[in-house]
Amino acid sequence: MSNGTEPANLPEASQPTAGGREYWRSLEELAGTEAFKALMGNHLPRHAAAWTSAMDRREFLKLMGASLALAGVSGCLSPAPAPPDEKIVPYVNQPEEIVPGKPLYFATAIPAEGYGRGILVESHMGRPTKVEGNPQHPASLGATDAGTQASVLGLYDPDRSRVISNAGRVATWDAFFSALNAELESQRVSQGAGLRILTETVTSPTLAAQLQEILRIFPKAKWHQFDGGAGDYAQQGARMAFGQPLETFYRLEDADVIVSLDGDFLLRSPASLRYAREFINRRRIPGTSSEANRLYMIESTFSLTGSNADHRLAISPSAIPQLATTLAARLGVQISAQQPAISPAHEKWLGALVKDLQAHRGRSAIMPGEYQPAIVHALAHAMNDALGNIGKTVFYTDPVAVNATNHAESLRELVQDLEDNAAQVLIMLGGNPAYTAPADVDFPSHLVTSNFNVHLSLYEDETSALCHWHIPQAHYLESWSDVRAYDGTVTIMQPLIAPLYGGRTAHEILAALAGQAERSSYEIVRDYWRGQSKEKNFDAAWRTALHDGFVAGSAFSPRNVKPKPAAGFDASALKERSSGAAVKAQNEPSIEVIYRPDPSVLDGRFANNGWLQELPKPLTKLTWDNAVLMSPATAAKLGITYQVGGTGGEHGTIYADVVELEYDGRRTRGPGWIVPGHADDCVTIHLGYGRRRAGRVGTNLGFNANALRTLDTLWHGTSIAIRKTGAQYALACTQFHHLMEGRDLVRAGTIDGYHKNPKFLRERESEKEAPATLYPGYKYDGYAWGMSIDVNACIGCNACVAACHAENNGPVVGKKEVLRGREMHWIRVDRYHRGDPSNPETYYQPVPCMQCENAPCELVCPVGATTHSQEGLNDMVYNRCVGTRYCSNNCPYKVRRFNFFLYSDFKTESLKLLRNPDVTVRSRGVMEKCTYCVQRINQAKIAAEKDDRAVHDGEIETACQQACPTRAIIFGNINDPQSQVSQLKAQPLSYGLLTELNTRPRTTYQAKLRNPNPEIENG
Amino acid sequence: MARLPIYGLMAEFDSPEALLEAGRRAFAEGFRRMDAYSPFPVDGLAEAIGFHRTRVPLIVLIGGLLGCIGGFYLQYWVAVIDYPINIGGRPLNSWPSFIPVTFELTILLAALAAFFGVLALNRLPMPYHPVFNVERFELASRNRFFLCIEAADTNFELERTRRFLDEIGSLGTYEVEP
Amino acid sequence: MAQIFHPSTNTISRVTIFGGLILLIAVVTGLATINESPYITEVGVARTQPVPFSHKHHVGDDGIDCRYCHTSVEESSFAGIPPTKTCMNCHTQIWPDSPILEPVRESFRTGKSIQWTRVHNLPGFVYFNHSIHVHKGIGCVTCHGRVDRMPLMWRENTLYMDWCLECHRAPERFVRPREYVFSMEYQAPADQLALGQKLVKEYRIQKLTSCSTCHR
Amino acid sequence: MASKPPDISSDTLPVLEPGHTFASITDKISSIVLTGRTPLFWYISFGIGFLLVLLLLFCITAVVSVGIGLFGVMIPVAWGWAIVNFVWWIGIGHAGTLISAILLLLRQKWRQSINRFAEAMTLFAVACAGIFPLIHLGRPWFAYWLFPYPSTMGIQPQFRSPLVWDVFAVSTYFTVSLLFWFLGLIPDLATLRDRATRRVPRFIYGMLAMGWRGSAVHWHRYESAYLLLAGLATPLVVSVHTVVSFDFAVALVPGWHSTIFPPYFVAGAIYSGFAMVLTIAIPLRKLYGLEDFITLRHLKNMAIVMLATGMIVAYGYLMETFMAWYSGDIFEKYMMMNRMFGPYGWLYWVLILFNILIPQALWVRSLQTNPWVLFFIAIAVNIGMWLERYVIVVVSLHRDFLPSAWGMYSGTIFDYGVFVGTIGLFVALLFLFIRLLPMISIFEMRELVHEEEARSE
Repeated sequence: MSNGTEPANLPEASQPTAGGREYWRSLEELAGTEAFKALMGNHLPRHAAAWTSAMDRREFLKLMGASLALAGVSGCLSPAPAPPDEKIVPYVNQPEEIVPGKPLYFATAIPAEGYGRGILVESHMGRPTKVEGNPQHPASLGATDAGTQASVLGLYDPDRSRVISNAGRVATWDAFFSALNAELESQRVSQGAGLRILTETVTSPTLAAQLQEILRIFPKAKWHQFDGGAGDYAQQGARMAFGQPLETFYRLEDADVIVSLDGDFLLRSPASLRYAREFINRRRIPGTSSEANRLYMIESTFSLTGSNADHRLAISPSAIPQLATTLAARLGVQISAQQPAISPAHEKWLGALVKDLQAHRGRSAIMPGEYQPAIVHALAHAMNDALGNIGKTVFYTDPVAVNATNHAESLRELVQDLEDNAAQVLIMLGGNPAYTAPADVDFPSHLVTSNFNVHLSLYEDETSALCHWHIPQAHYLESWSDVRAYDGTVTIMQPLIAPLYGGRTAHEILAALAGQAERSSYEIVRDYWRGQSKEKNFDAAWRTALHDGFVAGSAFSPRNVKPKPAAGFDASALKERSSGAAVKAQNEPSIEVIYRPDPSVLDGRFANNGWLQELPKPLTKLTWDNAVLMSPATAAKLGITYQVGGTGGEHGTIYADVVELEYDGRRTRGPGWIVPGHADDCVTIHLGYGRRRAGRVGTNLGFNANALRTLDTLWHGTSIAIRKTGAQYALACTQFHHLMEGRDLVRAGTIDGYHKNPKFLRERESEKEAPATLYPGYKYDGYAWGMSIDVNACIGCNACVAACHAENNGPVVGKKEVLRGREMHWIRVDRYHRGDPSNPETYYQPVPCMQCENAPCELVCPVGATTHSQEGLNDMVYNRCVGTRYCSNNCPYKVRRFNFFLYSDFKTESLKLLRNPDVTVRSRGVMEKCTYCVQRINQAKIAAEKDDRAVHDGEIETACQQACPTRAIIFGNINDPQSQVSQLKAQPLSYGLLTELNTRPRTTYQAKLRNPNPEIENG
Repeated sequence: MARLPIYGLMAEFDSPEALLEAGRRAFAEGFRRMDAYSPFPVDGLAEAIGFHRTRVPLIVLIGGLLGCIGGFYLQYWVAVIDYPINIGGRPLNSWPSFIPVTFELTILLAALAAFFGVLALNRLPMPYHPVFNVERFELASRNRFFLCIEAADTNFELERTRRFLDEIGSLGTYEVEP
Repeated sequence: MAQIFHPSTNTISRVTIFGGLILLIAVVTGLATINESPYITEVGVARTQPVPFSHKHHVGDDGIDCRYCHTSVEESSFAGIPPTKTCMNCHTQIWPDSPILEPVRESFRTGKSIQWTRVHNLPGFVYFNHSIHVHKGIGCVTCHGRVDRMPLMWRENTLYMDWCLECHRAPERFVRPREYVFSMEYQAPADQLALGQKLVKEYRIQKLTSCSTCHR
Repeated sequence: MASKPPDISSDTLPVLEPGHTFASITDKISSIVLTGRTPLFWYISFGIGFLLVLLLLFCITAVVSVGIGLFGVMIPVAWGWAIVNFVWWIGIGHAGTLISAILLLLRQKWRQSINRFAEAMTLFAVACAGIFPLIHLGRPWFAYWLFPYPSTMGIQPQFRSPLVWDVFAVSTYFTVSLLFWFLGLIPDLATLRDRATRRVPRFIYGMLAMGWRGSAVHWHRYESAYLLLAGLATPLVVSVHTVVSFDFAVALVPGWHSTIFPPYFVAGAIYSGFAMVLTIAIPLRKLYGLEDFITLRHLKNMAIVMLATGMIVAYGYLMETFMAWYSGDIFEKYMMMNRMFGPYGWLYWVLILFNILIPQALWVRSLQTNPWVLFFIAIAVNIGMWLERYVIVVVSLHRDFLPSAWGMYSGTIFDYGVFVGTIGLFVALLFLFIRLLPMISIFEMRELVHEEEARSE
């Protein structure tokens, strides 16, 4: 390298770790300590300009145009011809670490509803483009969920707020700080009696310390938390059972029998990625010697976890606590509460369950759902105790959330104070209470009463609109911070890019409150940890922490606790619920209502994220909307029907009956949607829709469920009135048809059946002899890429879909196009139901391009735009495609997607930065499809060729494979008999989709194996 | 040869039969450089005035063969020689798939050969021709039939030929300006 | 009936017919030639640059190695355009105040990049990787020509797909020993094919003509 | 139609009403073109056609500049109206060449008064058809990639694809039909040249006639070339719809992947072709008073051809259904059930009604010579054949192998616009042709008169 005056070379730490692609660095390593000190010394010699801090990385933003112009950085099938003489713009000072055209990987964490998940972020020339899981982080294990994948889009979202606004007028940071200080002065006098701080769930040690500091300065100030209130019941339950707040987590790899009381732990839990992995690891057959686990689910709404259960009991929400009580009693828990009678059907089910549990003492787990009342949590703890699971499969630690309070109560107090005008100065750090708070507290009208309020947020949203001051927040990929995972593990979050829109972090705002406005969050976080550190060489420790993506040994150690005798439990909640049931008993038809965060946009925080809006929600496969979910029986009772649209139809438009919902005097309207397997006499409504100020994407989609909710019944209401309005509403559903029509697309059996006869799948005629062919067939010497997808492991979480979209520059087409059946996902998760519609079996089948060896699509392409590569890939050449769409017609799997319009955004600058430079951005009129992430294959091959070796197994991971929480997708070289994929394909459970067509797909599947309890199954 | 004062003599008839007869007589008389004109094809007329075989079919055959061989080789070259690439696992030379285009090209070239062949042989286009100088000739495309003996013919001799034409029942004999 | 046409029309009509044919052929071939001509391909057209940087001088006369400026050519897809810093390494001492170099100094002062005009420009949907070609023994000269003889940079080859294919189909015709990759003077031996086949084996060079080799 | 009640035993039905001479025929037909006065209905019909052409141009511009998404196509139904219309028009384009070529080879006298405009119809129909595959490309401006030419990409068309076959088949068919038609026109152009009184028409017709002078030697070569062209056109006409049917038969979509397609597509093409000839001939002979030339004999014969081909088509439907059941293939079975009773089921039954049931009326001999009945049936068949293609293209695609990918398709305003537009184009061209060129082959009619005379003597 030429510039000798650059900072010192890298420490050794920054070597590629096993797995090839996981190759990331800490910013500090990049800096080299001298330059770093120089920076801290606030003296920056012009030519010592490595990107040592956010400040310098701002340079990259200036150069972004440059990096786009750099060769190969933006692959695109331009709609317009390239400019005659394109400019090429080099750096003035090239940062030591930047090798133009090569990505770098940095470790940080995403705060998912407060809880951290370790991630690695791919950065091209200083622009983060893709998020992967951090294999070494306990809450990630290398996997990610859809939301994490889509968070990069959130970073570049052009609708993010860019300016400080004061009562709607644009202002400056200085103006803000001076205004703030003025207010604080007056507060000092009253020791902050009028100062209120509202945060979401806080797990950040630094933030916590800062808040403590502020409460020290302003003793009378109050810190409120409101994050939807998902954690409240669990906290109450813990207090009820242990007399103290405790965090519960489970070690599912040791659990043979899992009972979930309405807990959607595979999707909605800070540890869901880990749980999914552990849960599935016990079901991989063959491969595990230990016996497969069995999941019993008791729930009302049809959750993702429920759809993966071996046995599922769909009962109305008010009945769950009662059933829990009975179950507890059967398991020998002493309780005062009277035991309600249960139906014989349930009786039998419960009997079998109890037997199963008793047979697996210490190897089972009872998991209460976060939305179940405290009593259920308490009972679960008691049951786990009774079964001797505590310390084996169930663990308790100190709460990860700092100062864990009851959010509902906290919000109530705040509103009260606002009403009494006790709260004069309100600082809101993130969150969007004006939208998320239940209607009955009427937060908006109270908010405006305070005489000084500030809202720090990514968007100028509903809350900002009501505030005196809105200040833009830095995205987590722009921020220095720290966060704890479900088990307390701390990750130091490092920014990947300077704040695009000049946002600031909560740390910086709190620092300002403490009168240190000049401190950067980098200093704040680092100084905090310097203070904590016992290391003699803090810098080294700090660098290691950043490099690894977590602070070693920061996890909480499990507490050795024992629940109080259950008799002491306050069963009032139980009564309340039962009374709900009672109410229901007398005035039929009264329907219960369940509120849940939307699987994609959660409580609305991701409402403006097009990727997530267009992501077909698990089970319903709806996009761009929420709906009133109900069982077929309930729908029939209410006369709710649907009509398949003449355009799009099952793959696009469904006209649903609009219903009017009335709860507690408040009304709203939404489309009714029939979900097989939903419990009768109750409906589920997803939150996060009906946003009024979300941005160009998310505004005015769906309907707002918060308009119905009350603070007491955050997640469940006992009697809601539903009326059919007669109107219809077009919902965009990507897969309405849920039957397999007797075609064996997903092959399934039971684990017992498998053990009896492992080859049971192969006993079909078509499988026996090899498909006849006239053609000699091609030899693939060298690599032959193939994929194996384990239907048994797929939980249907959509992570692969989002990951694929992010990796391959997938466009967002919008609801109108989805209605026509034109969504652009290269991989889709097909959902099929089987059996009794009131409680069906569910199967998920991810369908990417099968890369057929006798590809029907190639044969019919008139211009040879899709051909076969020497490694057996079914190449798609966008720039050769003329768009006859014949290939799509002839694709039996219908995995090809077409750019009917100019879907890719060639205009918005910020979105250009998001692009993966190694994948062509498709223009109008061309076909596209899954390529097995050929860009990754080529990179790996080139890397291997350069050090004259072969690509080793596992070196190449496709985007879908990398994201998958359960490792259901395995990719590799099928010419190498030792490779994981070859071995999977050799297994008796392996089968191909539609092989009778002699397409000879390279992608094959592993059959689904359920593990039913014979007692229930054969009843 | 020196430019003749006239192109030839033209006799008019009112029926194809008459023309046919006249043609035969003229041929028997030893006239060779002559031509008969009729509003529609009259069987045997060409033979009558001594024209027997046409080369059109041969031309068409050649065209057809060119199309056939060229057509197949084009596809073979593209698929096997120029850029051999695996298409849906089919062999490079998947000749069955090459048949339709081969066939179409055969027909195409044969047809083109036929069309342009006949034009060429007939020396068309020829918008100007002496026979048009005869006023009555416009009826050759209506209901009249003409026989024209060219002055270039060796035994053409104006008066004698005129008499001969009148004998064989010409309804009117006209001199054709060159 | 009177003649409609003058005798000359016969000739005219024939001339038009054959003339038309000839014209058609002329136009088609003409377009083809234009498409291959420097007008479109920019082959051999020296591009003006903000600073009249001479490869001839730096490479030919000073004998600076390609990699001194194009640092990432061996490790990345992109060979790298030198940062202003690289120029200043020498030009703080040599010609420190030559007016020609003012743009360079200005860039260095202001931190604004120099906007070079791009000479070798592939379409966005083509993915070319320098490092692997260099590693497999394809000389700089093979594609970029005798840079050491170019006062101003120009494009030596069309960069058309069929040009790429020439080598991808028969690498043995172009490959050279690794140690000569960066050499300007290297001359292919008379028995290039023999050598080529040897090197192809030795360097494990594959004939990559799959679409996804370059298009993704 | 003639005033006297027609005697319907075909041998007594003349192909040409008696009393015509070379002269009368020549004058009658050429007068239609050369007369100064253009009838009002011509202006009306042409006007309507022209307006629709404007609509066509608008729709095409929109689709090409905004995107193919303006059409209703989606996944799984990636081919829609455009392809349906393409196949429909190509089918219609079959009668012309068939009538002139095959009937010529079979020495059918009755062809002579209808072949000319039947051929013209072919050309215009194929022209309309040709528009669709082009504008229905995602990137029409690259359509030339379907032709082999020396390119700097070093890559050529993929000749295994039926679409390439299509390109060659359709363009060949158009070229050959054009040559055939023009060759037939040359002598008549000469006639017009000689009849024309004003300078400009005389000059133009003269140019087009290329100096044809009816020389015996020319006639001799002319006839052999004409015969050869007919011989070439005959297999061609069969091949074209065979190739079109390959677009479907070669694919593996249930409802497409079937060996019976070529024969029954060709039959269907002839069926719809004759229907269209009748649809045009019946009004025209009335409007221009050509009952003497296009006699009931012609109508009767065409009716019989329709009946015959209609039965072949019916057999085709029957076979598809049978094979679906007999093959035992669940996809085929489902496809057929879905075709009959699925969401698009009603279309299937309407098409059966129009294509199979209504035409059965032609068994009744008296109806075979009733122009108005024939006209109605012809219209029915035109619609029926369009529906047939819709059922084949759309209904097969919308539910194929994976239920997860099933969807529903419907056309958009642009689909309708383009279709109606091409009909307009067809009408406009047809009326231009009628106005500017002899719609009946004059010299062949003279031949006919001659033969009739010969017969009567």
